[in-house]
Amino acid sequence: MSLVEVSGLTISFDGAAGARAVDGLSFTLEAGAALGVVGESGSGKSASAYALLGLHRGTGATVGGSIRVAGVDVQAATDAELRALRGSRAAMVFQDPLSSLDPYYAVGDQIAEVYRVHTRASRRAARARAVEVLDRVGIPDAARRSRSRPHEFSGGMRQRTLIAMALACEPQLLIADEPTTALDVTVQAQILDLLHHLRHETGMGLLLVTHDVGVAAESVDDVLVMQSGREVESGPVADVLSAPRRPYTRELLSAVPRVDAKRATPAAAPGVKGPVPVPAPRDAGGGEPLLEAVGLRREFGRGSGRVIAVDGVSLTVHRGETLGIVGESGSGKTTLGRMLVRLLDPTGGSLHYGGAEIGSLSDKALRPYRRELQMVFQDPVASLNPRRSIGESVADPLRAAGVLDDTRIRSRVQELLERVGLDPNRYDRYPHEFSGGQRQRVGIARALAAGPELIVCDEPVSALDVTTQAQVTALLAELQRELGLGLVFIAHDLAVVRQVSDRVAVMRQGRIVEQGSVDEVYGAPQDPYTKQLLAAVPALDPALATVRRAARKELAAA
Amino acid sequence: MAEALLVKEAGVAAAAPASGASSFRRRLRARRSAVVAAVVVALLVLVALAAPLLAGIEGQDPTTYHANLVDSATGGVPLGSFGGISAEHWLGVEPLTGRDLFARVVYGARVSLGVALAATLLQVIIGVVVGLAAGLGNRFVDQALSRVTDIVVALPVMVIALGALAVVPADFPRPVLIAVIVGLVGWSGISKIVRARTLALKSLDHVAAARLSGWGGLRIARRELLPALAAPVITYAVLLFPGNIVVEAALSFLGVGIKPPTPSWGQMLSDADTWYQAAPTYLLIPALLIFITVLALTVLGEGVRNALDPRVASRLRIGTGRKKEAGG
Amino acid sequence: MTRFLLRRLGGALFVLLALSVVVYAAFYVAPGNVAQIACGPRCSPAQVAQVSDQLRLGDPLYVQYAHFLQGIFAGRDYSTGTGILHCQAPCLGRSYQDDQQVTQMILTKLPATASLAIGAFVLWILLGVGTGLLSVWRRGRATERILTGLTLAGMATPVFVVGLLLIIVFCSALQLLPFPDYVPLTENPEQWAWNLLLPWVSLALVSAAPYARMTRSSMLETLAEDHVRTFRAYGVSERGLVGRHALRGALGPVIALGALDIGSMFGGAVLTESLFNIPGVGRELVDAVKNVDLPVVVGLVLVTGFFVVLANAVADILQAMADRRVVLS
Amino acid sequence: GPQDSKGSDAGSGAAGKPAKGGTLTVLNSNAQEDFDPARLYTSGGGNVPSLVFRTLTTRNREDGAAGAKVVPDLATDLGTPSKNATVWTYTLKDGLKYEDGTAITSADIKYGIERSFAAELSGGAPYLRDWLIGGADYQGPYKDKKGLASIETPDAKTIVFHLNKPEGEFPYLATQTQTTPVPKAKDTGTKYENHPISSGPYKVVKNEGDGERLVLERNTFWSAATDEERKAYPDRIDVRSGLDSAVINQRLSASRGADAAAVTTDTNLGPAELAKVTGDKKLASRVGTGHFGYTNYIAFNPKVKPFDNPKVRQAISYAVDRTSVINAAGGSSLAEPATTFLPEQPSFGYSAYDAFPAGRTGNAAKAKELLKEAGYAKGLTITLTHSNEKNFATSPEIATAIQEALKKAGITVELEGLEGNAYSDKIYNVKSEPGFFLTGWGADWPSGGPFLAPIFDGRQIVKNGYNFNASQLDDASVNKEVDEINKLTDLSAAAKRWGALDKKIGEQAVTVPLFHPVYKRLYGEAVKNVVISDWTGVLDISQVAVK
Ligand SMILES: Nc1ncnc2c1ncn2[C@@H]1O[C@H](COP(=O)(O)OP(=O)(O)OP(=O)(O)O)[C@@H](O)[C@H]1O
Ligand SMILES: Nc1ncnc2c1ncn2[C@@H]1O[C@H](COP(=O)(O)OP(=O)(O)OP(=O)(O)O)[C@@H](O)[C@H]1O
Ligand SMILES: [Mg+2]
Ligand SMILES: [Mg+2]
Repeated sequence: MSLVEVSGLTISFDGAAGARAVDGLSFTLEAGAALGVVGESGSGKSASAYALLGLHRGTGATVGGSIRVAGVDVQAATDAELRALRGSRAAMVFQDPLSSLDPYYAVGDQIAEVYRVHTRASRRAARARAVEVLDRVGIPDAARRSRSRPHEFSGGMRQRTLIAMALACEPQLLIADEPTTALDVTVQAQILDLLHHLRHETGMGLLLVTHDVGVAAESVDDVLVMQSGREVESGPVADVLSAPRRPYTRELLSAVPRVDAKRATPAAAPGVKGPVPVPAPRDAGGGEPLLEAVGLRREFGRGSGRVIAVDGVSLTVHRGETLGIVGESGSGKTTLGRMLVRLLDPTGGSLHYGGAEIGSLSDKALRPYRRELQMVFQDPVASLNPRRSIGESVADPLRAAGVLDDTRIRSRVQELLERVGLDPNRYDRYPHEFSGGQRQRVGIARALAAGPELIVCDEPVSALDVTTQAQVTALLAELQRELGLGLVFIAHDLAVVRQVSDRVAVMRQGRIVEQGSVDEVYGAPQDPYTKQLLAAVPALDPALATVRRAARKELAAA
Repeated sequence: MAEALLVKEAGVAAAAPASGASSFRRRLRARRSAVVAAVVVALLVLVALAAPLLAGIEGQDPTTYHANLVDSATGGVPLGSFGGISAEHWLGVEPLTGRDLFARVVYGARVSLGVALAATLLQVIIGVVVGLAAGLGNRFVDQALSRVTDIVVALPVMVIALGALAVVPADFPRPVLIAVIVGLVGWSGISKIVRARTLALKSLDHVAAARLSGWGGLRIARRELLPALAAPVITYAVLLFPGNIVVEAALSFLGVGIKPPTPSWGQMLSDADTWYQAAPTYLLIPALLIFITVLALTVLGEGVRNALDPRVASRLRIGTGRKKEAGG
Repeated sequence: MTRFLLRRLGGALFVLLALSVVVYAAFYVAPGNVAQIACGPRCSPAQVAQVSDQLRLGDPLYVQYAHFLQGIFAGRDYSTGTGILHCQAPCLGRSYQDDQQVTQMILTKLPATASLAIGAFVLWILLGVGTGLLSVWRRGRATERILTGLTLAGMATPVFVVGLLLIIVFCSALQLLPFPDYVPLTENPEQWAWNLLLPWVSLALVSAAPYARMTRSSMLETLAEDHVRTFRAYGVSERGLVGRHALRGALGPVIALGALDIGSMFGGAVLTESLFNIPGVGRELVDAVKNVDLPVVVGLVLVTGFFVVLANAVADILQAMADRRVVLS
Repeated sequence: GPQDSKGSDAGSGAAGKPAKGGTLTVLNSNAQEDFDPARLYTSGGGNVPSLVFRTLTTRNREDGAAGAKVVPDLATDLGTPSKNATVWTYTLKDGLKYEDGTAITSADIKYGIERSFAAELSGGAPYLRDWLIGGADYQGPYKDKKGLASIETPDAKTIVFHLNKPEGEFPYLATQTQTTPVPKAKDTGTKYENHPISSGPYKVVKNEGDGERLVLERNTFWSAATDEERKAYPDRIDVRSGLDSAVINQRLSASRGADAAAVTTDTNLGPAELAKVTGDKKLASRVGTGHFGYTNYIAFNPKVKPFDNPKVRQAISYAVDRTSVINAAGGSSLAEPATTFLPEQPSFGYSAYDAFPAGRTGNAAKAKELLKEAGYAKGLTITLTHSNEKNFATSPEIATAIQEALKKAGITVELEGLEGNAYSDKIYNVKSEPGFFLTGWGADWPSGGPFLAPIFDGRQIVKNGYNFNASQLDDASVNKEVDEINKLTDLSAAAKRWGALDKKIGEQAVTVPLFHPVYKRLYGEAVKNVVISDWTGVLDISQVAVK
């Protein structure tokens, strides 16, 4: 009997007017094998993953078909049987790592709690186990950081915490829903290697939901391509990637950005609505800078618990220019971004915007600048008010500007929704009714609605499939060209950064280790860390990936 | 096979919502108990409004003494069983005076519900404003407001009532005066809860996003915080309600309350407290009415609360649509 | 932390001063016939005037207030007729009505009030939060409805009736407990607890409802959060979800409410105190307000104010501990 | 002399002869806050105080009407009046001692009285101040060391009082605690109340919480031979006060443990409790019934329109429904209808009359007729002031009963309810006195004098202090008659004339007597020798035995 047997899975949500989010999906997964599920944002990947653990039970969603996981008939199981399945035999890493941890407890305690549910371990042994797995997923100084609360962790650290939690219980099946969206490529590689290792050591089955074809290529045996709740194509990963049979798959593959592709020739984005971005005339480095940071610094906490998140960062952003920021998970990118739009008070340094010093302005004095400085938040879940429809959230900046009447606001918002690739008729829907990638796009729409001068995008496309990703980056580029927007583009995906940026800054441990034009940095990296980053970019070719993995292993062993 | 296994897990009606407001109504309607509660509340209000009519149907009024209906020799217990319940006196009569309880209860609803409602509203408004300002304001504002709250908590109602008694002219409408006094002394609970929740909420990203929209503090409070505060505020406000009904009686002792012979539930309850053995219905009737009122308001509040939270509507019953262990 | 404490100390002083001013002002606008009450109804006008002199009621209010402040910081002297009685700082003055020193009076009444307040508080928090927890855990079932009904019924019943019924059942009918009579903790801890059991229970029964409802409401809210889904997906039982994760999120409002209630409980619970014969400050305060016994009212209000501030400071620390995102301010 | 044996079989539910020993528990609502003889305002020396304080004269400790007599206590007799009753001379008994064994002298009694004039120790009755020569200006021994010249102590056994007018009832006044001896050397001023020096059968061994908990034990220097009144059966008396009245009655009816030997001196059965007690034979046998001279009435202030019109006052007198009022006051067991101002007891000189017969439930027709005559044919709106205290006397339910009754006569009554002190301040101040209000009056001693004079004697109108002559009646003939009766030292002759005076005043319709309260009180199972006099109306704890 296979580890996972799914046949005829259908899922529909009550508000969705009869439409099925997942429609007749069937697949199997053997122990020790890995199945990648790739596909368009909103195609039902997460919904299917939830169904494996019976997580739709009691939510108002209707689930049909048969699901067997590790010998348990999920549809018919009692609550107690399900509980026994969850965590111990099949564990899940959720797509929204930032909101998936309890804000009130230390991360180590949360892992320990889960561990203790399924083992009879003592409190202390469980804590030790928590530190151990945190260490394995690459949290530095794991023993100390295990006592931190989630809000003290960076996005990537939280995501790794969730992976650690899944691993703690040594499950037979790991369902990982976009497990590396917040991770820089080096850490991502490390995590993927870890998963690979576990599969071979313990025979763990892996169901990897991802939009990143590169990641899939690196880590799975079989792949299942989904679109609109249906299977498009499935088969061994090498076959599907090298010889896609269906047009959708081909489209998907061709949209994958390449880290070696120069910006001047942006990846063609077939099927993408809206005009293909044409590079705007650049005047990088010249003219009056839009935003200028000098020696920005930010610390958290006092005494022994002090963390220097950003340590003397200086940078400039010009009108019409995109500054890419890449770097290690936890290196202070988000913190820096939040300071740039003044959601955080810098503890040191200065910040000039349009000639004015805004680094130390009070909340009230900042008000006039607010709409000009926007941010797309790393955590799409937390950045949307769960009690307000997404349309209303996007409309906020318009209303704040106070110039439009209701119908015009609505049409403007719908237009924006459409431009980020969302169904404008879902104006009145609430955030929890959206998929991860859809929520991320709502956040982008909101930032755009404000009519900003500068947008700090914190991982704006991490949850988007490649086609949607291309569509969104194209949109940003277009707006940039039209309006002369300044963009700060924080991302871990080096290829995307290369595609959109004029200049790149590489961050590590709160500092900028290297800064320069895209071509300089990507073409001739100076800093060893930058080199390491570039080497870790996942390859599309599974065979190449295996070779690379072996190389990394050797490197680590040495 | 697949179709046969189709399990409808929850009973939330499936219908395409047209707008936010109508989906709110849909969620509200979905809770049948909330509808029942709303009907009960409406009935209570109706009873209050139609008091003269109802008493008229019964053929009684709330002030007439019936010396012949109480047993004077044994302390004025109503004659007959269950506190003198009869065809003429539907809920029996009051001990000592023999006044008709049904008439007193329906007339009492006017004062009690009216005053309690006004007072509760005042408490909620003051409490929410102060709590929000403290939670959102800077350190100084927070400190100042929190200390003012402390002062209000520490001041006995009686002292405030005394001051009011001296300042307010004698012909000032009593119900308004009571509502104001009760409102002025009772808002601290709400303000504390609102402040606590605000402090937790304001660190969330969606509040930060709203700040980036260029909203001022007021707008942020209204759009981002108030909806999330609605649940605790409604829950607590419902609980303030019965307290406010009772405080009215306490104030009447100081001479600030409703003047007799106008009945009110609070006064009936406080007059009845020694009669729990000799004439239990006398105590039970106002107590039960207050209980029904809170219960209805609680359930209604719960319904409104759920309706306001789009997530709860679908997730409320997570883990409650449980399956029991199968037979074998 | 020290800065927080210092700031709170300053705040406390401000609250206390403001309270005393407000009370003075209230009695200023609503003056009572203090001297006549102190002297007795059949005192002659001449005697009343003498008593008024004796109590220095003729002084302008601000002078009286200045004397009051002087008493607090430097102490005051009073005549007993045959001698002089020195009231040491902090002297809250001397009762107009029965010649007691207010500081002394409060100190003797405070232990009883504190016993009642703290015990009842612990019990009602346990009862309230426990009920809230149970009603969430068993939500949608009969248990929840029954619990909701019971807590609300407790709230709709006057404490006096609840207490009296308890006395009748446990002291009169079943004879399980003695008729309540306060025994100081220092005298006999066991008797102290036995005698306070009924008042604690009565107060808990009538006060638990807000805690139960607030706990329930906050917990349901938390249960809808994303992070709860994580733990559900790891096989954490419903009990664990409710008891560990949802409960923690509910603590904020519960702590805030608790601080409020325990603080104001130090102002005394008149009905409970008189029903169970607990020599606390509540009855004293009511009498004092009725008799326009200004020194006693001010003294008691100040004590309440002190405890309110104290409880809130503790609550703030607890809240910051429960939710690290909240920084102490 | 008093006949004690009679008291023992009267009223007591417990069989057997009373014997010495045991502890008597007293469960009270009100604490003995003032335990200083100068500050106490008692009728006949009080109940608990009378165990510690002996006075020149005291009340006769007997059941019923016999208990309304005054008898000697420290003095050998009721006092020797001068011919016109302005000088009263008392001689002390032999062998009187304080709790420390020192002898009681007449100078101590003089000092005790002088203390009561000190502003620090205010609170007592006004009679000494009004009657003694120089009393009005005397400031007490702390300010005025010379002492009060109108009290003479020619020797240690004799004390002579010089009064400024004839007062035949001086022996009654001498029952009050102000005539208790206070040794000057032991006087601690306002602190004396913590441990007053006993002259009675018990001394204070514990006084906590400002009189909330009192423990009295035998005063070994007290000699029964000098005291015919106090029986002092129990060895110990434990007074616990500050209790809620519902709890007191609950404890007395349960009568468990120490409560079996418990009584209360201040807590009546309320109507609700009475209803329960009467249903239970056993309990009912443990209820003592007493009558204290007290009248609840409606007062008019004829200075306020329309009460200046006697017809209006008469109309109201006719319209009052006493049945409703009595029901509101707790029913016929707790209140008796009153048509006379004087209580229905011979010692007051009660003579029955009903000046405006309203029948059981009021005579609305007659009232309407009178109103028409008075020019209010279309009806009349007036305000009735009452207190909000839950006392079944001046409380809202009585006020509404009157409101309802007057409604039938076409009079609309608006109610003005006030909190205790505000109410007193308003009705006892001639400047703010309302025209129509509920009030009551109780006897300082069982005689017509202190019942009628403060209320109807025109010279007792107080302009700038508490005034009890609410009608502000200043009728020369009434004043004169008061003076005439005060001259009489034959108390029963005086009583007759008080009765006649009451009737005469009653016809003027300046008050509407409503009812006299009846006291019903529970006592524990082991309580014997229950004596309830008409003087106090409550069980006398100096007579009670618990063995
Ligand atoms: N609770 C819900 N109510 C209504 N619709 C929902 C709900 N949850 C998901 N959906 C819809 O179901 C569809 C599938 O969602 P799902 O989360 O599975 O997408 P996904 O493939 O994981 O996409 P992404 O890559 O963007 O995360 C989406 O269109 C989404 O809007
Ligand atoms: N509120 C906070 N309290 C304490 N430490 C914090 C806080 N916020 C961030 N940090 C710490 O600051 C460092 C930088 O965090 P930041 O979120 O800026 O990283 P990042 O570069 O965005 O990482 P990622 O790519 O994983 O999102 C981390 O070590 C993090 O633990
Ligand atoms: Mg998804
Ligand atoms: Mg980040």
